[in-house]
Amino acid sequence: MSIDIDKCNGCGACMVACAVENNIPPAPEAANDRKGITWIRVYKVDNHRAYPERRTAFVPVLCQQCGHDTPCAHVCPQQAVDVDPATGIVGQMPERCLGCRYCMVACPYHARYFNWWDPKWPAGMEKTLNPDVAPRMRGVVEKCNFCHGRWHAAQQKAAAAGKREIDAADYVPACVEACPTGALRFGDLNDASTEVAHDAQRPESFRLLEKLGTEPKIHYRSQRDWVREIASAPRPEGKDGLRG
Amino acid sequence: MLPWNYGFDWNASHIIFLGAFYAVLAVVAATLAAAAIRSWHALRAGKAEAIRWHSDFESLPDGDRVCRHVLTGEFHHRQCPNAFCCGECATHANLIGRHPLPKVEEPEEEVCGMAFPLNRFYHRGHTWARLERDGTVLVGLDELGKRLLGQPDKLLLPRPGRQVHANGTAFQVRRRNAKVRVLSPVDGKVVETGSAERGWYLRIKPESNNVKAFQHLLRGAEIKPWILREMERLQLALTDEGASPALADGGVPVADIAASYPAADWDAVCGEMFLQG
Amino acid sequence: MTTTRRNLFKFVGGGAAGALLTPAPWRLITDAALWSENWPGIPRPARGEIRARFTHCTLCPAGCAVRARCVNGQPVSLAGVKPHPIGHGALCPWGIAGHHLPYHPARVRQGPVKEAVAAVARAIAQRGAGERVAVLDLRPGRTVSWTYRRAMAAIENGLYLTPGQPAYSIDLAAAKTVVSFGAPLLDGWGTPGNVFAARDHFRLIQIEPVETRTAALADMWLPIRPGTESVLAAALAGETTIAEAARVTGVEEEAVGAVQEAAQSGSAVVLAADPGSPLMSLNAKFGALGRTVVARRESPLPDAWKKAAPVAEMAAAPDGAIRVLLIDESLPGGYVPWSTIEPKLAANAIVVVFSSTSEGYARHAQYVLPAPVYPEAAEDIGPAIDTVAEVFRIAAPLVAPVVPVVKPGEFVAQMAGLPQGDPLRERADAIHKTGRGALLSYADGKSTPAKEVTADDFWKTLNQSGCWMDETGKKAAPSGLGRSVTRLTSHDELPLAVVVAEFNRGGLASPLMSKLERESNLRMAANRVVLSPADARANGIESGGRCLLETACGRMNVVATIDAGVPSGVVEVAGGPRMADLCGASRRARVVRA
Amino acid sequence: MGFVDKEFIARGLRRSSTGRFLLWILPWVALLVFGLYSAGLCLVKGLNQTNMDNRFAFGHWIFLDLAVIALGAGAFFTGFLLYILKIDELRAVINSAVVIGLVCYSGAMAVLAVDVGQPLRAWFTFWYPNVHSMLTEVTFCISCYLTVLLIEYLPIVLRNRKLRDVPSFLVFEHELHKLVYVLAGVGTFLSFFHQGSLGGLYGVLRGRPFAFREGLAVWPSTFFLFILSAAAVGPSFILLTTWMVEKLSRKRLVRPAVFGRLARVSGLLLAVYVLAKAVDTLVWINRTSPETGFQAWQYYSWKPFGTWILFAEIVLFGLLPALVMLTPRLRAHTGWLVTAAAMACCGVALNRFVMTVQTLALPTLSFDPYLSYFPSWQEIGTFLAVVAYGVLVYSFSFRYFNLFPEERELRLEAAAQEEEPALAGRY
Repeated sequence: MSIDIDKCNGCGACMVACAVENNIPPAPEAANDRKGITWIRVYKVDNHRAYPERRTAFVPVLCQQCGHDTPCAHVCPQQAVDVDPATGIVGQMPERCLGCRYCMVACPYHARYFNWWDPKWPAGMEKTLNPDVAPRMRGVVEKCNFCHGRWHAAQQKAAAAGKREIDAADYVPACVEACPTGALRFGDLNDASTEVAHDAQRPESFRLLEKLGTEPKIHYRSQRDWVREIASAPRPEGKDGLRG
Repeated sequence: MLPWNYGFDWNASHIIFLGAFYAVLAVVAATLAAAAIRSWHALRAGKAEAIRWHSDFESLPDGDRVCRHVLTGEFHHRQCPNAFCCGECATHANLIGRHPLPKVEEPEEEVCGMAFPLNRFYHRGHTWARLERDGTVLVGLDELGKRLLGQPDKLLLPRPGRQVHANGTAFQVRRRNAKVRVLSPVDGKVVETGSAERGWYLRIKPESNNVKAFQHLLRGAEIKPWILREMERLQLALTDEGASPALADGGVPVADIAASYPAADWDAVCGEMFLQG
Repeated sequence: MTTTRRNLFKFVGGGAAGALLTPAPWRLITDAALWSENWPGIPRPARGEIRARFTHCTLCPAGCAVRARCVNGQPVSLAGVKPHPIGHGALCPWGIAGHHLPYHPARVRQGPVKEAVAAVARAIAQRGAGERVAVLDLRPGRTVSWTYRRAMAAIENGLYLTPGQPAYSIDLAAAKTVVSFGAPLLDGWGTPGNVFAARDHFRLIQIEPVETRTAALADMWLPIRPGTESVLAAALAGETTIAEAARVTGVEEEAVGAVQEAAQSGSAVVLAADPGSPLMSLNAKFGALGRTVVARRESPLPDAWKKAAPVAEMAAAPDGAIRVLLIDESLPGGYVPWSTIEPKLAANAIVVVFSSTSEGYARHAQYVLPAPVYPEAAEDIGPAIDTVAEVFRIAAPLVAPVVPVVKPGEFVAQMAGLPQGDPLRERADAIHKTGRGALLSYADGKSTPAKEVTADDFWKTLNQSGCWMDETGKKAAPSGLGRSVTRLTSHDELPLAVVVAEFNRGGLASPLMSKLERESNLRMAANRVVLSPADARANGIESGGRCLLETACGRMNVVATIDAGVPSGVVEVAGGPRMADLCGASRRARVVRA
Repeated sequence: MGFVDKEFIARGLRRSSTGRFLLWILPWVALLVFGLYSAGLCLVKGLNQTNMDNRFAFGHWIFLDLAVIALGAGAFFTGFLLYILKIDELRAVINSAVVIGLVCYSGAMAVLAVDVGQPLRAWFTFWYPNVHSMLTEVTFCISCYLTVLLIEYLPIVLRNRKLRDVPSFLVFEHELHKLVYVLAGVGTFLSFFHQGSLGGLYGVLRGRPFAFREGLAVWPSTFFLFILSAAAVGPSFILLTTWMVEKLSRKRLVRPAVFGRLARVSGLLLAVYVLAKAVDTLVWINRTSPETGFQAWQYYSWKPFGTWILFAEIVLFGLLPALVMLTPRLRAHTGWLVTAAAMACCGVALNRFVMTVQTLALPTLSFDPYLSYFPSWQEIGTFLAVVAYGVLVYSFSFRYFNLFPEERELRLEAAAQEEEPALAGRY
């Protein structure tokens, strides 16, 4: 996936679309930005300057689908996390997860979320759940899986048509489909002909915390220098170190 | 976990990890099983009493485990290595071989105003054994034992026909809070039970009448130093119980010591004196 | 005793060991895992026949085309319609989760319908001379708006009121430069798809006191002192010197110069946060009229509808004269602060609100009647501010109303005794009769000239999978641009200038909006304000602390966020009815600890 | 009642009256009940009862588990010294050590059971183990070792005066005790591993450069550091607890020589640990961390986690107690001894705290806020339950089982002392 930060206006359509697609329940009363579930989360990032030098950018962060010794996959004590060798997508099996949250500790991108509450929908709203995705129970970890339900559907379609490869047009994650500005793009990075593969090669393209060596598969890009800075490790400013 | 479970494959890491795990399980299980089986056999073989005595003996303070040859002054300091079973003790054998105990003539021996007739064998647990004409053995509490327990509140004697083991429980006496297992001086079968009035408690048909059967018991010249030492231990036990007035060293203990130390934890005192764990 | 216990142990142990050799326990264990996968209390999504249905989103005047994925007819997710020439398949977060609204826990579920009817009838009958019956239409330009106008024409002393509706539309495609005075161009203004499609072709200059989403992505953001926009405008118009403007507004001179240059370079357009603002008259100066700013075009009407009450603005209504006020709040739109409405009401006025939320006018009305919500109601949506072509699109209902609702149009029509009928159908026929334009079908993206289909097919397509569009019409210069609006009663003694930084239409929003407002801090919740560190310190407010927002119109409990990106002397607030009532009339406030 | 109670107390051991004992356990029982209530809340209503969140996925439970398990290491290490290295003095504390180990490990397991989101699936780890995960190693080793501890605890229970009267118990205890060195061996093996893998838990977190360490084969350096520190602090904790029990029960329970020995062992290992830790820290600051793009100084620029924490961990609570325990003159004073032991324990606790809480508090993404966290009362309550449970188990064990084999003899000696010395000489 490639994300053009200069295009993202932080509308949040991707976050809502993701929640709709993956049957993520609305937040209970007590939930806040630290206990909520947002598989894809648009962070409001700024250049740490005060008005009027302040500049803001919006950075959608979702599971970075790490390709090289995937931190979460390799700490899970019971193989609830697996990396699909075919697609390179890091899958999460909530029904196998016992909720030890070790994977969340291991993930540098905070892309994993724990079900602190029983999933609850307002009366009647459960009618609007997506039949292709099973809701998760309380006490398990979940995360973005590039809309596994859609991938599965695309595969079935391909199989029905007697094809082995799925048609790229049939498989687009909800967030990408929903993005009104076209900031999000999705495709096969290994296929040089795809847009994303091309985006990944651009000079202004970067990945988050690349030096960790986890080989994330989300390629961000921005023309603004200070935005590209966010890829590197945090730089606490002086005295109280508190931020945001 | 098991080859047919999700995610299991026969690669090195699985084999090493699970191998180690199962090995550990096996060892632990085996240990438990071994212990269980061995104890089952031991019970079948009726070793319970012997085991009890041994573990009791081990938990005795060093002071209570001194060799009989320390009493006679042949050693200054020696702990009994085999739980007062002098029959198994090489040292004892050749010491006795070198100079057997001198015969003492007069039938009555008086120690601290207590009579310890010399025609009897004494067990360190304050019982005596007397060989009768008919080859049976009478077993009773020695003078100090009597005075410690005084008038028993309760007396549990084994039914005739029961097997008793040397150093095993002969009979049980309750006095105040003290529950005392009086240890048997000899192996054998109970043929008749006596009582405090009759001066003896058990008549036992010993397994053998030869010397070995009585070798571990004290006799003759050993008795006096032993009793003196026992008085010290008693003294010590009583002081430890904070019992006062302590009886003067070498003083004559009263007929019923328990009665005269109402404050003392009599169970502890008797535990000391009757060699209980 | 011990032996029997041992036997028992033996038996149990042996039994267990034996059982391990059978497949049963292993099978059992694996099944246990399966059972725990469908824990009780977790809803199982209904399965069934999946197909796409089309409608239009009525949540804002953009009226984006929507493709709904339905299971057994029940929409489970919404997406835009890619081939749509205006929408380009884009939806905003509200639109994407629109199908949740019927089930919103906060929805108005019943209301005193009979009492309302009776009360209104009585009031109309008994009203004194000169006392008016009025309908306030928050979303003018719909077919139902015409019903209201006809009804008000039919009733003596009837008044048709709106929050104000621009007589122009903006042709972004034709614009090279956009000078926006705080218009949320990239965050809810016009039709998202249309704006983003055009975005790459124009230069955006955002003039705004704080850095909103739009400012963040603008080519140029001019931080300006709140309330001094008119001065900058004057400078751009050459009425004051640039230096003077720079002094007053706090914008650097060269920046002002640059804007002027860009604006005069032709095919520029000036936008204002309030479409009716006098700032819009700048467009005349820059020769944008008829090029980028054109006259608004409504689709054709049945001739029978010509007898309709004139459109009046709330502000223009006579004071104390309205005896009966019916407010159609069924669709969120412009909001008139209650402080503006109140003086217009007669002493014993009756206010009836058709709404699905208790947040808006419901707080002030005697009668609140449950209105249908999207996608329950059959509605049409008037042209958006950035729609140049003539369009007619119907929001076909996707679900039956889940609560007993009152359709405001029917209510008013009955009250005024208008002839029965389906106005939407009548208008569709009228459009079809003109034979102009083409019918665009969403299913296949094909468009067929209207004259080639029968009236029934025309109607059917409109309801099922398409819209009518006529792009042939000539661009005309609009009239009545930048009429003067209600003066803000300014309260300068209050220290902080209020800036609405989060755009919020009011009305119901999907519970899933919690993802944006609470589960992340992407958007400002309605009860949040943002302060500069200096002002926060001055009032002893810490981040996340509860406090009171006070204006001349009242006070409100809010939660404060502290952000060095906000200039001191400014308080950022989120939109919404409550905030509009509070800050609508006066743009100055004070924030104190609760 | 009192009489019955008395019959369970080993002969010749002085224990307080039943009434006083009840008085002592009463507050702890109350605490236990409260704790169980809060744990119940977490189990029934879910972990939303805690103040943990998606960023602080591990909270003070994990920290205290790590600390408690490190302190409980005394059990395996004393066993190792006694049965494998045949340091016979330690027989005086082995029983007590076993009870402490049992308490610590079972307590930790109980808290873990509350800590996981789906306790009913805890067995998944055994059923679908991911052998590459340190947590799997931990789970396996801890549960096995807990079993071992239970078995080691069995003889202590069966030696109870009343139970001994049942011949089968008596005999079984006897036979089991003969084989206890096997269990000690297994226990040592297991403990070495899980203490290590607890360290590995953090060392392998390549996504958390603050915790990430290089190491040997599959094991990061923290693996070995945790083993060392646990082994070092175990004896200290035994020393500390024994001393406390002596103070509380106003009895002499072990000979000073035992204290000395424990301190020596502890001090020696602690010194080695401090050295290793220092080296590891240097490597981490100068190589490991920079390679991941994180400059080490930044970790310490988030208050309150300044460099002082490094100093406290390595010097104040590491080097210092080590030196004290290795200096015969200081070791001679119980005061110094106990202080040093306490400091050592604090040091290891601090290390576990840093590994758990600081690791999570520090931001990884440049736009992360630095977060702080304070446990909710349910979390605290749950842990207090473990403390209370520990005190209760230990109190009962101390009252009814013979935890300190030398106690009786020491008493007789004391009695002998107050008799005339001549007599005492004989003993």
